[in-house]
Amino acid sequence: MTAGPRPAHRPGVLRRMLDASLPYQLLTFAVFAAGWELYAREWGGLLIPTFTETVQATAELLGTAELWQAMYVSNQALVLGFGIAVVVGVPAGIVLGRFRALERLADVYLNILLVTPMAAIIPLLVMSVGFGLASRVILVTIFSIVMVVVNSRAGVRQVDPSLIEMARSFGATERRIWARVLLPGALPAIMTGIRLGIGRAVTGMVIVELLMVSTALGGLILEYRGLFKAPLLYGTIVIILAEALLLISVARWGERRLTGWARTTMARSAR
Amino acid sequence: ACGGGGAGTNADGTSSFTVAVIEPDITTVPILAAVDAVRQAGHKVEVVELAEPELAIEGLAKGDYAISAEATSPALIAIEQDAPIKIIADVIGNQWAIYGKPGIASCDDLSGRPFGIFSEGAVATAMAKEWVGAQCGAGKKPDYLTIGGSDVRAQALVAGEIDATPLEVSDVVALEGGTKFAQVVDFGKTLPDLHPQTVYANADFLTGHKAAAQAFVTALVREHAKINADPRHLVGLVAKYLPDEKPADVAEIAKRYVTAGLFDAGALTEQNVQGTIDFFARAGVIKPGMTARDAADLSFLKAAA
Amino acid sequence: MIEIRGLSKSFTGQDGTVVQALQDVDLTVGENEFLTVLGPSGCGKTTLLKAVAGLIPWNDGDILVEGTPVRGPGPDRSMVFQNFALLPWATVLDNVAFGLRMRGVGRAEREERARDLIAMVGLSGFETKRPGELSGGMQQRVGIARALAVRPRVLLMDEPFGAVDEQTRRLLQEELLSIWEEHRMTVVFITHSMEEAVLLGDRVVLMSARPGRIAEIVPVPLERPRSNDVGALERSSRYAEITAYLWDRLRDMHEEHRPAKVAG
Amino acid sequence: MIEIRGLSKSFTGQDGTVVQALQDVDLTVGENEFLTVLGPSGCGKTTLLKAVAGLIPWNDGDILVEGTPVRGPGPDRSMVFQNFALLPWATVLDNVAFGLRMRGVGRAEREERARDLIAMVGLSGFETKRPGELSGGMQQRVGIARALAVRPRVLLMDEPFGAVDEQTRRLLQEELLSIWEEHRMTVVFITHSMEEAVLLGDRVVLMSARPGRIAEIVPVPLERPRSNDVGALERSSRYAEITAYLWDRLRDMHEEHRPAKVAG
Amino acid sequence: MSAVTEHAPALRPRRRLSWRALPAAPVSLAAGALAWELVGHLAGVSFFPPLSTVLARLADLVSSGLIVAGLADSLVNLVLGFALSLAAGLVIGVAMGRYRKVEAALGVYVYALLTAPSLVFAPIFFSLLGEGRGSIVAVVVMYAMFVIVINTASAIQSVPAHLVEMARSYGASERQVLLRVMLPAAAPMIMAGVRLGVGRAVTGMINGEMFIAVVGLGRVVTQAGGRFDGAGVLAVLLVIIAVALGAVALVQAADRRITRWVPRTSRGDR
Ligand SMILES: Nc1ncnc2c1ncn2[C@@H]1O[C@H](COP(=O)(O)OP(=O)(O)OP(=O)(O)O)[C@@H](O)[C@H]1O
Ligand SMILES: Nc1ncnc2c1ncn2[C@@H]1O[C@H](COP(=O)(O)OP(=O)(O)OP(=O)(O)O)[C@@H](O)[C@H]1O
Ligand SMILES: [Mg+2]
Ligand SMILES: [Mg+2]
Repeated sequence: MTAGPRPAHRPGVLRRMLDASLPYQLLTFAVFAAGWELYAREWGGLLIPTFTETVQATAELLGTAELWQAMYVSNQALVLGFGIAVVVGVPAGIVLGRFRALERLADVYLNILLVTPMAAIIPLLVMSVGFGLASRVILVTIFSIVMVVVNSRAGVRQVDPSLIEMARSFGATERRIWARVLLPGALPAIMTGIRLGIGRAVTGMVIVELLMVSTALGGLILEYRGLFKAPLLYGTIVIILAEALLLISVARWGERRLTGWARTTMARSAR
Repeated sequence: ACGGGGAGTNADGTSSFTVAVIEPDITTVPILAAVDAVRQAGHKVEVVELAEPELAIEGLAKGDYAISAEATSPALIAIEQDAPIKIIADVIGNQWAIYGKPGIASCDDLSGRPFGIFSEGAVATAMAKEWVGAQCGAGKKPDYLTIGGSDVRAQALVAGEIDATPLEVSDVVALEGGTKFAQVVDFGKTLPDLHPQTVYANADFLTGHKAAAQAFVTALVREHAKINADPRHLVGLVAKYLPDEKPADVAEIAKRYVTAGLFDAGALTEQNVQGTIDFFARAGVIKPGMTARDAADLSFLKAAA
Repeated sequence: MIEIRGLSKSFTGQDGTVVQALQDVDLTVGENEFLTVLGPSGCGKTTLLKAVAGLIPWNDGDILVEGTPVRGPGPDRSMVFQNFALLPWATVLDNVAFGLRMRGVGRAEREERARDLIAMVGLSGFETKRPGELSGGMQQRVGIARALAVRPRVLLMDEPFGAVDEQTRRLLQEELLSIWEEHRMTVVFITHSMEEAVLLGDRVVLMSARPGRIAEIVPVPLERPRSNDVGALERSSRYAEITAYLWDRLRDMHEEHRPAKVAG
Repeated sequence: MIEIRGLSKSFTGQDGTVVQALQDVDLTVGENEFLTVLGPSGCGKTTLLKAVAGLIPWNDGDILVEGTPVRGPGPDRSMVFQNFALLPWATVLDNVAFGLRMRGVGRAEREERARDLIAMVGLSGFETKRPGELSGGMQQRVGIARALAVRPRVLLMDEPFGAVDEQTRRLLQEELLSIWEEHRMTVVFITHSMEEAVLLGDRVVLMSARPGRIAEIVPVPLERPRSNDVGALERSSRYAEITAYLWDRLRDMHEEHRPAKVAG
Repeated sequence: MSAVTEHAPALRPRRRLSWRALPAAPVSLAAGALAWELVGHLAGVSFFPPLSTVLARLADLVSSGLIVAGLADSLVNLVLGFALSLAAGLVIGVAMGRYRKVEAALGVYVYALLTAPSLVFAPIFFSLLGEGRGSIVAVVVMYAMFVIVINTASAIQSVPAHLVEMARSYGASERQVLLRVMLPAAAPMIMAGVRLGVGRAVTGMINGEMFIAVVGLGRVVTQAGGRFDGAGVLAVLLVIIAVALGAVALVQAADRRITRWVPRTSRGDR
């Protein structure tokens, strides 16, 4: 940013292209793809496909009923588990943010939940709940709920205390304060938590299938790995990642729609 | 690198190489003992422990490891994909059997009941499905539940989550404390030609380090012979290499293995290797057409005998 | 009519130190009186107002509003907050109607009353805007409309014009005066500005800090109504006299307390 | 000495709309002059100051400081920010020494100079405190000390006393005047308060908004030094005259632009 | 929290003090331990033994030296992996926060990798780095780095613009702006990311040790699992959680030192 006269007219086409982010995304993608292709051709083993093979396999997979069946089964756990995480996690986060005493008691467990390697407790879970949908749902919930709780809690803390005081000065009940002040005020942070939570939920969905209940997408991964079908293996992974990114973008879009007001008041905050 | 298999030749003509084992259990112990014998012969051997057979195969194919031992099927798949891998000896005979809740005696009893299997491509899955296809009445089929890991399947059986599942001998013994399981079918009897767990090696290592490879196979055959002569030898080896196992269980397992004659590294022949290949081809794990010659190099076994 | 008798309030800080925010405050605000409160920063003005609003508990003393002891927030009092305290996600209309909604007033009625008040504070046409799109002065007018919408007998205002530029502030003062002259209610108005305290109040309460006490109550003998010509009022000699007096008194208090500022 | 010739600056908003913040501004600030700038919110005062400081690029026109064209920030100018812009993690000493450090002055020398300036603004004893432990007025004095520490020829001040209560503000005004009377330098001082503009300035620049232009330059014929008796000055008739004149002019501008405030 | 007049001034402070005097974490941990013990006894299943059984098993494992040897090995993996994550995470995060183009180029990938179940990349690490320490450290990095990157990037982006402008007005160079203004200003939020990162690093360490090369604590867990030793698995899990909480506490201590200047009220959750 140097001072000095600058032309007043609109930036040219080239400038605007350089300013847009798409070219950089494409550039890194190209570098990444080329690096992958070269590495796999030179040193790749049985489990490392080339980039082009993976693209082919991905396209091929998308045309199979098997994949869509697996997607359907896996996503049942995702939808239910993540739904529970939101329905339980948001109020829990608000409660913890609002009542300090409770929070001091619960804090250790949140920390434990955050650091515990879930892989180690999957057997325990499966043994107690069984191999059905239930244990997959529970695992997805455990994976994602921490993010939702922690962010909702932070969101409530960010709500201007004077707004709560204002509401009380008008005789608002605790329930009304939740519905009309805490929830809307914490919404931006809650949405961030939901976005991070989606990521974790997808991880949970795949991990439980990979380690225990080997059905659906996790089952496909295990099968392709067991049969050394590397391109299909990574094709499946690409599809899972794409789904996660898609869900996150949807959450982002919803976030923008729901929390448009935040942009006018926090013009300078992140992005 | 001189020679294949991540192996090198030392100045005094001895070799140094790496052996990969997967989550060592009782069946792996004779291999560890054989490695020690090879070390005594002056070779330098490193042992690494890996979590998945696929990783070991990958390392063998790339030449990072010289020898590994686990499930046969991934090795065959890799060989099919032109990986330089050869089967050289047996780890253990077909110890798989389907166990069920008391009262389950045949395939028909399992119709519509939860039946635990490992993922597609695994040998136990293939055996179980073949058995179901052959034995079950028309339209009768168990409700397959895919569960990773034989230990978890065993737990699930105890907890009543599933009605039957294929298990290894060691898991059965470890769980038999309270409940007795009913053996529905013993694959060791129905499929004696199938060798689900074998020792395999990098092909370049085999040509470049004949002496070391021979020393290993010979030592393994000898260890198996000692165990068959006296099961307590296995108990001693387990105490040495896996100090955490319960000695009582180990003694029981050893007895059963020896009774069934499962420890016999030299049991591999052209015929039963071909039989094993054909089994996996039937199960759709590999394509038909592979021969025992492509997959195995039994010359070391012959020399050891 | 507000009666405050022997009010004391202390805060225990996070480090365990105790701050005596108010000590033995006695004060009676007459029916429909416009009372202004001046005092150095941290002397307990906000604390006093919140106690009257029923928003904070206190240690000792009594507060009666229209003869009834204060036990919590009530529909007879409403407050205009120093920092506006508008809901950033709600429209102007919803913000003004907020107090009514909290009291369970139905949608149609509350929107009608809100629209009336929006018109009264001169914001017609801005009903669907959000606070982020308004200037500071407009935001404060929304806060005032919200407080008036519930038709309180007592209006409590905490430095309502503190964050507003001088021109806007003048407009708002004139508007507040004419609203009060028309609707009459009891007002307690906190400010940092002597000029404002004199311009608006029937009496000016001067508070001193550490512990917060009432130092003096200065009557303002300027005639009403004052809203028509504030400029002329400001040039009158009586106005200048009172302002100068307040200035001296405050400067004394300020000097006394200057070293203590480190702590705040 | 600052010469601004034909300065224009527009901003392109995120939605693509173009705001003309400054249009064709011509202004010369004399050597060691104290110039104050008044104008409605959003008229481009901050933009003008930042352009002189070399912090933002502009579209058209020239700015010369002591005859040299401005191409970026330089050691001849320093700025006092409206919101203080202190580093919250650094002590008072480090904050005051910040500008010197950026210029590569060695530790011993910069601490010595910083201590001198801390003494000058009356903050001795607070060297190791952090901004969070200071009152608003003290924070702003740190900002002023930091700006003076680099011994600038030109001091640019953007509403430096906006966030400070009236008593403190008066003290700071007196201090600034005596510093300027002693050390003499060119000062451009932005404010919202007419009283302040008149009290401090040799001339008052009135700006109008949308687009930002200079509406009028009003000379202030009050004698110097003014720091000894600010109170007497305020009671003088000349002071009242100028203030009243500015008040009228600003009210006109304000009325004109009232609808446009929605956009800001 | 209702506004009730209190005529007994002395009462309230004392009550509040006694509340504070109770250390929250130990109290709730004790409650959790009790619940575990009860549920364990009531359930009476081998895979969920009561706490006392688990503790007894833990004592066994410790006295046999297994835990200590495994722990030492694991900690080396953890420290190496976390140090790498921290360094790379800070550099990438700062670059992404400061330069829009870097963010455009890398943003999608960082989010994708944050989401990805890192275990599925095990074969890649294995192929690149072999079965040794390298792969496990890579898994740790995979788990820990991206949280740090994302937090650092948004911390840098939300540094108040006026501080940067102030520094620039005193002629600060890009490097000086970064070192003297942006990093300190972003420190609290960066540290929040580091705190999440260290927790994830512990998870990564265990998963790497369980699913690539079987070493360290991961090996102890795997073997206990293979023996149907539920108490053993939980005992090792307790050790892992203790390690993780210890690591988090260390980071928090560092955090408190680094961000001492942040006023207490805005310190948020700590
Ligand atoms: N929640 C609180 N916890 C602890 N101390 C408090 C609290 N609220 C106020 N205080 C202290 O009580 C005293 C009075 O505060 P109060 O907010 O009433 O002052 P004020 O007169 O409104 O000041 P200002 O003019 O700056 O708004 C101050 O010393 C303040 O530090
Ligand atoms: N970074 C920016 N992007 C877009 N528009 C801007 C930017 N900075 C300022 N403007 C616009 O330029 C105009 C002048 O702004 P400036 O900050 O100079 O006003 P000001 O006179 O300092 O106002 P105030 O008295 O409120 O500080 C305003 O309309 C503002 O909206
Ligand atoms: Mg106050
Ligand atoms: Mg400005």
